[in-house]
Amino acid sequence: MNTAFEKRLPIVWSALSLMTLAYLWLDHTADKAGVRTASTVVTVSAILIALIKVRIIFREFMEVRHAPLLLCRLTDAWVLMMAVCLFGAHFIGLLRS
Amino acid sequence: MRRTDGELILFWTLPATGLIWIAAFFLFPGFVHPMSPTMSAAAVAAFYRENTGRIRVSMILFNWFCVCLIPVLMLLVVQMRKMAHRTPIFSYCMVACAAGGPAIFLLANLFWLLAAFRPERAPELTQMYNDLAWVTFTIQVPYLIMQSVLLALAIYCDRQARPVFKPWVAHFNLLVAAALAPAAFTGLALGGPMAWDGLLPFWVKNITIAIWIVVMGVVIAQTIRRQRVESEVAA
Amino acid sequence: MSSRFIWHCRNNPKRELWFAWWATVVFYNFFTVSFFILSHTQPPANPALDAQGAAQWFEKNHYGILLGFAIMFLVTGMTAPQNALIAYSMRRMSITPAFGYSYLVLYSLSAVPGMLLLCIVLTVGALRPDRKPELQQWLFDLAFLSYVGTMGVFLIGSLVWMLAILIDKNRVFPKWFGYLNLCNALTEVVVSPAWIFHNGVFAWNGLIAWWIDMVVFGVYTGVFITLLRQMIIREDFGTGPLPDLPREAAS
Amino acid sequence: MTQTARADARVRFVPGQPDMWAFVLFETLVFTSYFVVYLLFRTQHHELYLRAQAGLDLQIGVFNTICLLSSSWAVARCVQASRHGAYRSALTNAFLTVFFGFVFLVSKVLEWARQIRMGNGFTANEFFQHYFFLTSIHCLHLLIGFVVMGVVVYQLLSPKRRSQELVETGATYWHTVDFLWVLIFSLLYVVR
Repeated sequence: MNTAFEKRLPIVWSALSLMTLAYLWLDHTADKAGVRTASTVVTVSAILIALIKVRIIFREFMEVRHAPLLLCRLTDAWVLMMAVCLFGAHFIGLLRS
Repeated sequence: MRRTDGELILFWTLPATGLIWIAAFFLFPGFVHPMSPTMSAAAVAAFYRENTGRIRVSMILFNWFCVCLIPVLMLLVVQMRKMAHRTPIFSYCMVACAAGGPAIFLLANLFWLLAAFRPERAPELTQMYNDLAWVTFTIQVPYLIMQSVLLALAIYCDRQARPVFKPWVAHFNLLVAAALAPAAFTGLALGGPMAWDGLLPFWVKNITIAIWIVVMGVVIAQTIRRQRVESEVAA
Repeated sequence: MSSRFIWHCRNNPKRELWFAWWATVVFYNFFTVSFFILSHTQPPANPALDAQGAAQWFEKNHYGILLGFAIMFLVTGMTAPQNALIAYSMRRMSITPAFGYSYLVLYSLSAVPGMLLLCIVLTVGALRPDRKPELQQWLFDLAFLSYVGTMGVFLIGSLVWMLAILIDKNRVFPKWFGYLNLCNALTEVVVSPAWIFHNGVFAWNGLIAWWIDMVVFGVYTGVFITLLRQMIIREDFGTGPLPDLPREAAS
Repeated sequence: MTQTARADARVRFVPGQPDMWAFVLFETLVFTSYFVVYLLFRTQHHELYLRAQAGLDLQIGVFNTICLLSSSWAVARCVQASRHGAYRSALTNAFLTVFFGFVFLVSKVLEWARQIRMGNGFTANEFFQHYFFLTSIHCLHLLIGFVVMGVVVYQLLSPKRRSQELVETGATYWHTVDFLWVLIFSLLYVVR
């Protein structure tokens, strides 16, 4: 009776889980001979993937897709705000260190 | 039907409390000639060494009975509930204030007892406990000031043909609040009339509290008696 | 202007509520002046200071502490009308009076360890700048830790208010303010590492344990003062749902 | 069926109480500020953080994340089922949500115990201060989440209650716990 909805959720879950598993690969490739090294590429992609996941959770799980435009815009603005804050903190910190 | 049983018992605890307080007040050797903030650490330590027994007994007495004013304050709250108010705000405020004064005094009481617990310790430590006790004792006014102001406001707002308390009680309470206020500033001076043994923070404050208790006691007694007569006539 | 004020004092049916509201506003103004400007206890002093540093801190802020906290001793009673007003807001809800009384008792109790103890102890510290530095540091720690480290009463108090708002059917407060109470309650948890660390972001003057918490608390306080004002305007002294804000008052 | 029609007709509606969204956005702001502090301090002592971070097991983190994602999925199914009146299915999914949440909680506690045994306690170093702070404040949200799910189950149990709004509000809260963990996970375990 509610097939249109139900089908989306497993896909969303799989996508989110795959993105989570991608972290394993990301972490593995970043090690240089088993030693952890600082890496801006890993940092930026890790935060980026997390933010994309957050946006997917907002839109699909939390049903913002069907919400009034105001809420869509607000949640998008929040994701953007988090991106600015997190990247900003990282790069400003790097500049100052 | 208004339930008044026990009202008088609570009221008569007041003179008993008063007697105990007066006894404890005179028993504590630091009150009759209030200890000066300018006493040296050695003098303070010597004071606690020499008067240990009297300090302990008087402060234990205060520890037992300093909260005894609360039932009487609650009698005041009951009277406030009878006033012609739109909301119970004033009586709530009074309840909120009632515990504050005794709680602060208890704190001071603990510091005095601590100071007397090991009088042979380093004099600087005894002096610090003594400072803590006296400052706490002297600045215990915030809730007392608020109580008086509240009572005054509540009486002014009590607009009915026969108000619970007469207007002069309100004026009197405002006066009390004003007399208590200088004690808050005792930290600013170690000597002179504003020090904790000075005219305003010690004598004026404590005598005002005593007068307030006596006057409000009489006022409560008269009010209760009047209400009892009225309810007997009605019955 | 002044005649209108006197008229309201004598005849406004909500004068008791307005008195409590104005007492709240005036109290927070005194609080800000006393803590932020005069005594420099907000933002708090550095917990990493050694005994000498603590003694110097007392010396530097000598008059600020003594004057600032003298003002606090004078006006702390004004927290009572604030707590009474909030308790009243819960009495106006469709819930048991136990909520209002719980809040009243919790917050009346909180003022002594949560604020007055700091004022008393710092006054004692400032009173004798020549006291031994070790003792000054002891007073310093007692003051700040009692102030930031008194957590449970505010935590449970906020949760009581939250629960009251969420189950209330009289629309006294919007539900989102109920959830904001939860945010405020959580800050009391966040501050707990202040009992452990002498420096860093979790110390009592740290970025997380103090600054972020203070911003949340500031937002919360601003919001509840505004909402209490709206509640008084909407009050109809009934027992059913509170009416909406009248048009002219909202503009 | 009217609800399906409502959704199909693209009539836009806010899931649950709009008030909960205020909480979600505000709490996200607060957490963002924690993250900013963490990232700023991280770059100041980069070596220390990297060395300490090596003590964490990424696989546990991945497992945690998938647990919470599954619980989010379950609670989303619960909302849809209850919207269509399938309350039995909704209840099952609500219990599944709590189950996955519980698995997360247990694995988190085991991870904490392991770290403390390895000498990486709350006071060990700056990285672990942040690690324990962020994970435990998040866990506190999870515990509150159990209470919220309790309300959801209570609503679903009796035909007299069944407020769709409350179910959706609870779900919104639960998803918040989920996405906050997604952020915390990437910042604590993966970021270099």
